Amino acid sequence: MTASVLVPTVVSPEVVSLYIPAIFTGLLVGLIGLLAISYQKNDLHALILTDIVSLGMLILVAAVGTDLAEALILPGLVVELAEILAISEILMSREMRKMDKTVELIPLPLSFNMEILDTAPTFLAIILIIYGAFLSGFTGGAIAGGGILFYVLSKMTRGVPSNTWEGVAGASAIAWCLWIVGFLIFFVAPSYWLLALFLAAFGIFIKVAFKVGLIGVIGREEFKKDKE
Amino acid sequence: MKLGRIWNSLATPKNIPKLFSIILGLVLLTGFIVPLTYNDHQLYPRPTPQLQISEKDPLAPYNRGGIPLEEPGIVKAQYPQFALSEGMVTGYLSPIAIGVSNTTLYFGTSIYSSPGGLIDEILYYSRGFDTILESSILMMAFVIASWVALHFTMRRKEE
Amino acid sequence: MDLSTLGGQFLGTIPLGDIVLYLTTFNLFMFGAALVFTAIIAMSRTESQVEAEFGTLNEREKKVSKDEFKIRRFLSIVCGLATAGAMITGDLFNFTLFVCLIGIVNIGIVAAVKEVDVLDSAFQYGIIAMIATLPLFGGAASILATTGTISLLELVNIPTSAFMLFSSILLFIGVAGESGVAPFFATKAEMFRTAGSPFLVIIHLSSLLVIVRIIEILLIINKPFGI
Amino acid sequence: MFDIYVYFYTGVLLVILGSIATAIGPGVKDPIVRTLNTEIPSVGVSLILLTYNHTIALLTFIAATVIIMMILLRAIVRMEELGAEL
Amino acid sequence: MNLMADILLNVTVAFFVGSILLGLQRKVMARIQMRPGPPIIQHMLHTLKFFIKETVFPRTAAMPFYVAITIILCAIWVAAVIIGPVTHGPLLLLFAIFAIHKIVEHNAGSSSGSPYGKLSCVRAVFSAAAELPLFAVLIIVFIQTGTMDLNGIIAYQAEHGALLFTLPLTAMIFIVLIISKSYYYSPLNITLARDIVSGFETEHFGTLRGFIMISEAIAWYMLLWIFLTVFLGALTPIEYLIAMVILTAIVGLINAVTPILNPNHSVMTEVTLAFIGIVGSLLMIFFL
Amino acid sequence: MDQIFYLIYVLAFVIGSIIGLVLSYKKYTEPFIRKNIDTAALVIAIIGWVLALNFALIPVIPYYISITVGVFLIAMVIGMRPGYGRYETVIGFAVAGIIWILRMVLS
Amino acid sequence: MAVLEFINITYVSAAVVIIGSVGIIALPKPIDKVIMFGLLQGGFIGMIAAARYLDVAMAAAIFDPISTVILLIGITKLDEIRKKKQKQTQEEGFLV
Repeated sequence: MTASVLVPTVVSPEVVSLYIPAIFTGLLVGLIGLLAISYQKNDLHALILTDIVSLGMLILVAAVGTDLAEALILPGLVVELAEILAISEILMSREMRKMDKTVELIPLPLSFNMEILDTAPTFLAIILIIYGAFLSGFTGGAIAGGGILFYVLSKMTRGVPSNTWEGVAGASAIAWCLWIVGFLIFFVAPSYWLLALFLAAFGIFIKVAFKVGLIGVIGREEFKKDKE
Repeated sequence: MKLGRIWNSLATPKNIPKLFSIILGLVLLTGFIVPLTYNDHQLYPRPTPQLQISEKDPLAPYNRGGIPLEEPGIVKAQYPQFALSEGMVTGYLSPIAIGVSNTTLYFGTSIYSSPGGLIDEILYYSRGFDTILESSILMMAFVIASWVALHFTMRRKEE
Repeated sequence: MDLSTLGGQFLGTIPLGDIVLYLTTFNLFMFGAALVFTAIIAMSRTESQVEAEFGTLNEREKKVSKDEFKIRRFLSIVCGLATAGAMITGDLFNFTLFVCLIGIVNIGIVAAVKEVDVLDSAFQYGIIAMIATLPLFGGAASILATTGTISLLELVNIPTSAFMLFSSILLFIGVAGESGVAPFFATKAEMFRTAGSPFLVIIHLSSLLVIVRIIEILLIINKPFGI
Repeated sequence: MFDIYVYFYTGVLLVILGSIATAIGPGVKDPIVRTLNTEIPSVGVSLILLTYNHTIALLTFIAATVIIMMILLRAIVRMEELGAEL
Repeated sequence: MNLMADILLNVTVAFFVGSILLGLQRKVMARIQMRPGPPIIQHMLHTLKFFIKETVFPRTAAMPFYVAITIILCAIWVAAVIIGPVTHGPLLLLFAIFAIHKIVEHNAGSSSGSPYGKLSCVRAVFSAAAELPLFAVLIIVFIQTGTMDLNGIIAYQAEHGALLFTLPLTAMIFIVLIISKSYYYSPLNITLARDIVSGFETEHFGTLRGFIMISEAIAWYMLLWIFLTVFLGALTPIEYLIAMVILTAIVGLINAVTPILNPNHSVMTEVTLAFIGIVGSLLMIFFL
Repeated sequence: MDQIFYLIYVLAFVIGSIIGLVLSYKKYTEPFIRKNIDTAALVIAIIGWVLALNFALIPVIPYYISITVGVFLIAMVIGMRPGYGRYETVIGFAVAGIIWILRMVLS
Repeated sequence: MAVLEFINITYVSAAVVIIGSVGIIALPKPIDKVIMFGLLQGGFIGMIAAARYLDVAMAAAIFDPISTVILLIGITKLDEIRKKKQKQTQEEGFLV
């Protein structure tokens, strides 16, 4: 396999020829999303529509078509996910304050008889976690996290004690610190790059997987607060 | 005083996202007129799409050469002088990954997203600081969401 | 053009692989200012608002509860550090990520309060911040596409094209949305009516410093025509 | 090599069609319909990522879409439960 | 001359001249309103007086911050003097200092817990939306002259004539900025408008207030100094003094005869003016 | 070196105003109602303005000292109690100005 | 011949994707939309497989049922809530 197949000196002409249509698509999608936001009257709809706008952003970044661009898509994805998470939470909190139903509100429990909810979760979750662990990094974290999320969403007994919650969140914070250590090793002691690589890859993996898994707990709407 | 009323309505929070999206939309519209230029001398270029997979490369589409732990792969970083073991991560494959690559032709993505590989090099080494930030963005968003959820929005069983 | 035309004396770089942080007098000053504020915030307690009640002689004291105080202080410190980082980073994409971090943390700082109006403006600000990721990352990516680099130290030497101008305008709108400045400040001003001044100041600090910095970056990308 | 263009233009078609559908499609007054419609452009974006061979990003994107969908659905269900009039 | 001595000298001059100018402004306004008005040195006397008054701290204040903010305020304006008259550093730094000044204004208001301070704080945020674009006219100066360095700008003006005549719109915007930063009854300065008592200064007493007033004086001096240096080029100290007196008198005149705008309208007026000024100046640069 | 002199002038102005203020409060106990001219203040003002504007007339004394003294005396009159010292200042300035113009014309 | 050339996995999957998306847009009821969503996903997986990235196709295939189930949970819950609300309003109507 020749070096030019491995890494060319210039970006291939196909990608260059796709650049303009891709950018136009991105701009168009962004434009449609923005127009929709500008005439919607409902905050929840605005939240959903911002999703479209950020898809436009992903296209704009992807259109560059290099490995660097791919590395830059991941932050974009993560930012989108993170902001939707935080903002939807704020929206709910605002509405609950407005309604003044903070305590009385009892969400409907999950009560269905779906066959798939009895058999599938364990199986799918195990596959996804193993596959995610093999992938490691952000990708693996997201995939394994998706598995955990699904499992938690459909299987967990009612009510999660807050200590468990804090424990899992703490573990993921520690994993994040591992990643910082890995990052520093890369520059302080370049000869140990392999160690740094593994620290970084699995630090991020554990962190993202746990966080995403906890989103599943949020999805259950139930939460048992410990006595303080 | 019409101007005054317009100014007042601009100070209402609910109208601001709409205003922002209209302004941004107008700017995006100009994007259709501006002549687009693409510089094909990019950092970290990649081969033509589907080229590696067509050549039956088990590591497609991320094969960038190099021998694990011995020879660095080929990368075109911005500042090679600041990355001493440049290309080593790109060339690295974990033992499991080597095993997988010997069995099948179509698992290149998994192989290269397991520890080692080009994207890992960019994400963790040459642009590692970005990854710190993006993971902290996720973490902060999660901290916010979980705090709000735990304190306000989720149902609490007071037992 | 040279970086020192804008920011004064060039004091050195901090290389972290492809991301190179650099220091000029200007960057160093703002970096220091952000850090000083962060340090003071880390050790301050919050004020309490005392307001007279309507119709009676009583007064009402609005305080920041302990739980709320802890999380808000944590987020403010993160915000301060992110601002400090955004001041000295020499990489466009890194900068946009810092700005995103600032945006999300700013929303978080006010998300912990109980006033509906404040939450509402936090939400609207959040929507803007989300929309703003399009021009922010999109602008940075277009600059990458048209110049082949996103390091500011390299961009300084590349002549401006029309597309670069367009991308940098996108970038500016992105930063404006993400940090919530003029004329979108209105959403933000509402957020300041709540108690907890040390945390609120960091919101304001971050957006103003980021705006000053983005102006520097715009001038780096678009070499003005006088030169 | 013709394959690339099929992926790309199918992706572009889906993205544009889907985003128009999300913006003004039939029945989008109902938030759940709107959320379901956002799935179309996200598949379109996946195809565009596939065109450029951004496969790792594609993997992450597939996982992230599911998570985002869950978050949005939760918000929608919750709002409905509250009977919130926004 | 020794750098430290130079700094000390310039800071002292800035303080004295600044506070006399502020006194002059009050005097001018008083005369227009047919009052005798306070002596010219009243502002300085106030400042000195506050240093011998008892310093008390509100029970509700956010503690280290409440004190630190005054020191920061002083520090940034001393830094401004160092960057401006002493070393002739980059303009962008002055811009940064101005941004931090807005933050300090904000926080001085909110850290006391007083509702008046809080209002002033919210207004500081609000007005930052308008005043920063005004200050951004310095960017136009950069586009015209190609340098951010004050020495470079002075040299440019020595060669091409004063910028006041090449960029009149920009200078006009800067004067709007000066008005919006002026202290007594300015139509645009909403943070210190009298409907909220003394704005962000309301709850700072004794020594702390003294520091704030010192900074105010230096800030006023620096604002005028920047205007004169950027738009007129190198002047001798006596010319600076005369020009500053004239500018202060004009500002006093304007303040005395205009009503105070409500916050929204003030901000939008400034934004509109900034927009006109910036776009107009850019058009003038590129098409004339 | 220039700036030190200007600092000295400013200081002289400040101190002069304070002294003028204090003295005038001692001298006039009521607010400004009388419109007659105070001779002592008039003399001080004239001397001050002449010294400050026409320092070149007295080559014996270094210019900065004469200006300092002049500014000090001017400030004493300007800084008087609100309302007082206005006419004196104007007259002093007029006299000094006339002398200055004459000097310019004659030389 | 020309028609047969188009019958390969890429084109067929592309057609399925487009049919699925049109279905999602056109069908009004959420449950129908979910079914069409399955079609969309199927076509999408087919396209990935045509590009010979089997691992990606595998992951997409695993996430397919997950997203369907999440959608179903959401829709049924929403349905329940809406029914309950309707009942409530009716009851209130009776009271009035």
